[in-house]
Amino acid sequence: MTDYFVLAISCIFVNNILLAQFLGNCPFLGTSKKMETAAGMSMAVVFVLVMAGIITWITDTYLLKPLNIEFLRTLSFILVIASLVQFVEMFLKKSIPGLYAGLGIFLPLITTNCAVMGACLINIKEEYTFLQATVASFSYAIGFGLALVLFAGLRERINIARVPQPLQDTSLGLVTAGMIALSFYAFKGMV
Amino acid sequence: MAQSIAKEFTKGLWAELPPFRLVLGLCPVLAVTQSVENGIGMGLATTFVLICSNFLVSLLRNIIPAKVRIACYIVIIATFVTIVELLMQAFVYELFLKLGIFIPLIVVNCIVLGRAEAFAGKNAPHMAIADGLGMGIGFTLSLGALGAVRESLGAGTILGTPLFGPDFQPFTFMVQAPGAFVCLGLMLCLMNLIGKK
Amino acid sequence: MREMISMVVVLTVLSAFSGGLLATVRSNTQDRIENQVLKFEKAPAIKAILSDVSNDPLQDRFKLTTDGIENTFFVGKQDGKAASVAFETKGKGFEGAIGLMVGIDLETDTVIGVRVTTHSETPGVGSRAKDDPSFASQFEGQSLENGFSVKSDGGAIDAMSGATITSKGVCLAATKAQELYTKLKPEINNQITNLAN
Amino acid sequence: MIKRSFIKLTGPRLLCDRVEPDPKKPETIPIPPRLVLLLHEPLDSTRETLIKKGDMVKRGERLFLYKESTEYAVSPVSGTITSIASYTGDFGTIATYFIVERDEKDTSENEFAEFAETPDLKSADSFLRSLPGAPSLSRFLDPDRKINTLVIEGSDSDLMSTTRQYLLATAKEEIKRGIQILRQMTGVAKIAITVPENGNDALSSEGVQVFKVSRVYPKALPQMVMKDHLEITVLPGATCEDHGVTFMSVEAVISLARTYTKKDPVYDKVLTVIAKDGTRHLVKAVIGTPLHRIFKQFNLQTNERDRIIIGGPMTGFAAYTLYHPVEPAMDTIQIQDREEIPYVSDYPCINCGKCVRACPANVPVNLLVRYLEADLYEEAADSFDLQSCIECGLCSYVCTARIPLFQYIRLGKHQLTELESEATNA
Amino acid sequence: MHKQNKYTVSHAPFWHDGDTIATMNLNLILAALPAAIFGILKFGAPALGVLSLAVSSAILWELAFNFISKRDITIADYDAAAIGMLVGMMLPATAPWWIVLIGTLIAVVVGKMIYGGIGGNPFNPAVVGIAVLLVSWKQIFDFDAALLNYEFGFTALAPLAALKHQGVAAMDLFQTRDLAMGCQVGSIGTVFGAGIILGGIYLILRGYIRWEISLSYVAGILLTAFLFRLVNPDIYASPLFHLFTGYTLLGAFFLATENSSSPVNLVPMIIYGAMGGVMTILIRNIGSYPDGTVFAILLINLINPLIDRIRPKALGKGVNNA
Ligand SMILES: Cc1cc2nc3c(=O)[nH]c(=O)nc-3n(C[C@H](O)[C@H](O)[C@H](O)COP(=O)(O)O)c2cc1C
Ligand SMILES: Cc1cc2nc3c(=O)[nH]c(=O)nc-3n(C[C@H](O)[C@H](O)[C@H](O)COP(=O)(O)O)c2cc1C
Ligand SMILES: Cc1cc2nc3c(=O)[nH]c(=O)nc-3n(C[C@H](O)[C@H](O)[C@H](O)COP(=O)(O)O)c2cc1C
Ligand SMILES: Cc1cc2nc3c(=O)[nH]c(=O)nc-3n(C[C@@H](O)[C@H](O)[C@H](O)CO)c2cc1C
Ligand code: SF4
Ligand code: SF4
Ligand code: SF4
Ligand code: SF4
Ligand code: FES
Repeated sequence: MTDYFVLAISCIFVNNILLAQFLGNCPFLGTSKKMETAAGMSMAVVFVLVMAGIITWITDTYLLKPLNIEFLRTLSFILVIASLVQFVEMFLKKSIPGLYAGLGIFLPLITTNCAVMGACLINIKEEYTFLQATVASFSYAIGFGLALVLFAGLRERINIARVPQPLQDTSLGLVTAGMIALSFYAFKGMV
Repeated sequence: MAQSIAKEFTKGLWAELPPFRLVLGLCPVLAVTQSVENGIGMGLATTFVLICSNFLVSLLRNIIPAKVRIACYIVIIATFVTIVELLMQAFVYELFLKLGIFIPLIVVNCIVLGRAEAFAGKNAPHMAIADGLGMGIGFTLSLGALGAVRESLGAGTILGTPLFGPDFQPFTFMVQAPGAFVCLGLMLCLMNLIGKK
Repeated sequence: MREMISMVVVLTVLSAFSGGLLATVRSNTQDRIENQVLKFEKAPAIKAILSDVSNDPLQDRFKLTTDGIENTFFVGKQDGKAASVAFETKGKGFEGAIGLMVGIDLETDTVIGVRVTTHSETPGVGSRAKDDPSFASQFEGQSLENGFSVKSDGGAIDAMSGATITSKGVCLAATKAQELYTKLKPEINNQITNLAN
Repeated sequence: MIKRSFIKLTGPRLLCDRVEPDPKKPETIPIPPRLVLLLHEPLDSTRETLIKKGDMVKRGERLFLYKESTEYAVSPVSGTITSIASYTGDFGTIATYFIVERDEKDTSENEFAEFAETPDLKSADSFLRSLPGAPSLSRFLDPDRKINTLVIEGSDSDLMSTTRQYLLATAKEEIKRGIQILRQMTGVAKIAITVPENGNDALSSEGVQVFKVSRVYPKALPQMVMKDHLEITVLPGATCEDHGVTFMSVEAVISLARTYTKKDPVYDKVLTVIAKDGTRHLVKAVIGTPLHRIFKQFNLQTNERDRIIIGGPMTGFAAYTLYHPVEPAMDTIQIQDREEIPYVSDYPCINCGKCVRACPANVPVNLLVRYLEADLYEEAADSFDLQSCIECGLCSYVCTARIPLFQYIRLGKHQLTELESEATNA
Repeated sequence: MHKQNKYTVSHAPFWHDGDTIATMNLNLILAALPAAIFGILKFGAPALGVLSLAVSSAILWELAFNFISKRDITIADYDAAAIGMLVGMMLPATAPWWIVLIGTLIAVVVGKMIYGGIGGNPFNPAVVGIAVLLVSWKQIFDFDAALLNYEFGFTALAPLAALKHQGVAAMDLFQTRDLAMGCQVGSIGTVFGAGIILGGIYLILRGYIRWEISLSYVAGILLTAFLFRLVNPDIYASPLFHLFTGYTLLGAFFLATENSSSPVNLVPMIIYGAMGGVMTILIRNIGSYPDGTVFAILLINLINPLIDRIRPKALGKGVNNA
């Protein structure tokens, strides 16, 4: 039990997928200007990443490894993720339109989001068990969401400050992301 | 004709220079630019995929049905990414180790998919190659430049050659995660300044 | 209907083409890649540890599986007789896993030497575990009786200043090697005799 | 005037002044030869006015600009109109002023006399709006907002002023009479009066509730009285009237009493005049008296770049000319030496949080001001409580960055109303 | 009376309590002086050198940025001086000149000016500067090595580093009283705990810092350290030891209280301060840095915009009078 807790803490804070692993930066910068958008994106990522983590793990363990075709990992993972997102989109649209309205616009963004693909690849690289992979995927997603929401909080303030013109928006957004990464050094070595 | 090929080629070098003008594909930009070598290696790998996938997409543009277009693009891109992956393992294994999972992640780099969707799917093969080459070289140069800044300050070297005396204590912040963001952000500001003139 | 069929056909053909292409590339690079892995990740460490052997340990290798994990063992011979064995274990460092090649004298059950193979520690801080031989040399000649730990944990190893966590990771890997060796010793001896034949 | 205690753990604690127990009588300012009358309606230079330059006016005559005008000014003297022109007030509001040159002969126009027998709301509103104290009678006539409570302000709401307290202490009988008239006239269910905390309950016998109001600023501001004493919180964007309550200066009550007793409107206004050095003079002046007349009486010098503050230092406004007249609702006039004028800056908010500590309405001023500066008025109202502000001015008073916060807030509210009326018109 | 004077017309209120950004920052510098002067007396001329270089370079960087960005000159608000002062106080007396320059450059330019100057910065500029130095040139903050050439009349070991290396036995080397009176090895402006507290109390009384933040920060430190010690007194040091060592007190009174990056409402201030204290001790006890103050403060700066949304209802919000 404690192992899973430690794994979760490590994936959320210490090895935060955005700030330490550099995955998912485009949506990080693209959807953090408003708190609502950031929260929506975070939810969508949690949703998709957990499912993708599980399915790719199964694909890898029960399909690629037994057939000894690990070299097709990239190809199969991206197809699995793309179909998953398509499927989730269709499912939500039909069955839970409320949630679809909230997450809908973010779903296509996620297909080509390195955070999802990257987390799946890391699960395999770290040789996680099924349960570990699930916990890790969930924790990575939470870490992503946390960083995104905190970032949005800062950006809402920065956007109304008197920032010099050439620095506005993405430029200062990146510097601020760097400062967030710096503050996450606090967790270094904790697990 | 020749002129428009040149145009498609050069736009990737300045007007639409990724990742500065099109703020896309940031992850590899941030993750692998601790050194010039890594940056250029990553850039070249991406360029290879970009040219090949652009070419194939353009070649098949009249055959691929619109509805499964994205799926086909992804298959094509993933194929070339895997080829790069295998080739790099076979021939430049050390570099492959340093770039880590960012090689397979070229598959989700939206520059690649973005060019397939926005350009190659609508233009003739030679144009698509010019476009891919321009974007690829632009991307490679950007990564190289960022790598140069970070490596020179953060490690005191360029391509492994020491720049300063033996007493120099490097500014390691630059080669760490936060430094990557700050450095890219400040370079973007510089680009904005130059672009304004 | 026509459209449906063309969609299925195109996707299938594309996937088949891609699969075929990749399989070809794969089969042509497979051996090279395996060699590369040995050459870049393991060879330097093995060469450094098993320096005065008469054979090529990279050739004389065998694999053993315990607890579902496969380990490759490299055998060093002196005067045609197996004298030492080297294998890799992993420890947890500051930024991630640290791979450690550990060489063991079959006769005396002491450590011949250890070398870091792969790591992602901070350049200039934790990376000294690999680059600076003085840290690794502390392990040379140590008995395998007990595990290894740094001085602040009550052990005998002097941690590198500023990189205690890396140092602990290396100790952890070495301790794992000791455990593994103790556990597998009979099988290792078996394999070695097989190898000789 | 700058007030800061050395130790400042909490928000500012500004205390309203109290009138001396045995106040001197106000000094009377002679009626000047020329009076200035302000009328709160813009002058349209393309149209001909009802009253023209050179017209004769009689004492008590109401001056309307145009036929359909509802606003009027009342001339306290008989004389000749020598000029009509535009006057720009706070936030660009445009008013019109008349200058009346007084005749020696006092011809009075007692149109009001026929209504003076029985106090009646309609007639009172159409003749007595500009009595000293400016009785807010029209508010009782609004069919959409039923007023059930009238609060008489016997306590001065801003700092420095003692006008109302003086009247409260010296005109008890007239206040009682005025309350009777108001009750008869408006039929309002409940009448209350605010008095300083050390005041007496003499008036409670009249069936009037007495609210003892703390000296601490801004406890005497209407919204605070509503909250503390009537236990009604004014909703953001709403007025006291929306909650069935209206406020009226004690001077208005006294003026009504005197007017109905004399059957002739009164024009003498009591004012607190505060010199640069802080000395206080109570004066009695006719409405329309230009300020320089009052200053001359006490030999008060004004210099270039001094500030003439009308109303209190927290909520008043600054006049740009010494010809500014005494107006019906005016309580206090203060001259601020230019050396004493605190500067404002164009610095951004540094988030020191003093405004948040000081604000009695819990407005997140530190965030609000950022949105106001960026002209994001709707966000300011929706997320940062622009409309909850009760306009006490404390945030500006404490702002470390010296941002004119209060001005931003009033401007913001003004712009918001414009945006809303645009939206309803569209 | 025919020549009209021009009177000042502006909007209410017409009074002001007299504070300015400049007086606020001068008071900050004044409050920091006891600790800084103590540092100068103890570490001698190099300490004075570092402090003056830090203050002057910070001002010059800001001036340079003002020029480059073609904006008004803002150095008269003493904000850059205050930042320089704090950066200098967190450095050891032997810090080389270029470290000081880089530290103030990062603090003033990256920490503050690029966000539009004073009030815009989401992170404490001085702390950003020190954090960047800390992750780049760790050895500078190895106070034992840095102050090797000094002769002190007391245990010449940096307490927190000793704690990290030798465990709780290190605690016996130090008396709390000595620590508070500055008998310890450390950076210029943080060794004299009593002086910092004095300055902090002055700032609280003058209303220049929000005392809620300082007190909850200190409470967070004491409580967390106490809990750790309750669990295992053989590994974890005592609350008072943590209070008087490292950057703790400077953090509580001068760093966590930086205006722009801290909350202004009561509940958020308490969460913010307490979180800072808790994180500091967590980093010290189970993290990898000897002193956690710098990263703990960056972390609470990060959550500030989010928690500062907890605020009392504005007048009339959500009220139903009926
Ligand atoms: C802006 C600036 C940055 C500097 N950065 C570094 C640095 O990162 N590392 C370093 O060792 N010296 C740095 N220096 C210092 C000089 O290169 C210095 O001369 C050098 O460290 C030699 O120092 P020594 O006299 O102690 O040998 C910097 C100087 C300046 C002005
Ligand atoms: C930028 C940076 C990089 C670090 N890299 C490492 C590292 O590679 N290995 C390591 O053990 N500690 C690393 N640390 C952690 C600290 O140095 C930590 O204090 C140290 O592990 C404790 O060791 P010490 O007691 O020997 O100083 C790093 C710290 C920083 C700020
Ligand atoms: C708003 C306003 C501004 C005035 N400005 C001036 C002025 O600048 N100079 C002036 O001589 N009279 C000014 N007047 C006043 C007259 O025109 C006035 O009748 C005349 O100057 C003499 O006034 P006195 O006898 O009260 O001094 C102003 C009046 C008003 C209402
Ligand atoms: C009590 C107090 C503490 C301060 N602490 C800091 C600080 O830690 N870092 C800093 O850059 N400026 C600090 N300042 C300077 C201050 O002017 C601050 O930069 C502005 O509030 C800008 O937002 C402080 C000021 C005061 C009054
Ligand atoms: S598709 Fe990917 S890379 Fe492109 S903008 Fe979206 S997240 Fe970024
Ligand atoms: S304060 Fe405003 S709303 Fe309240 S009584 Fe006065 S005018 Fe009406
Ligand atoms: S003026 Fe300022 S302090 Fe007063 S209520 Fe409005 S916002 Fe609050
Ligand atoms: S008092 Fe002024 S500077 Fe301070 S928080 Fe309020 S608006 Fe900002
Ligand atoms: S490159 Fe866009 S999210 Fe990683």
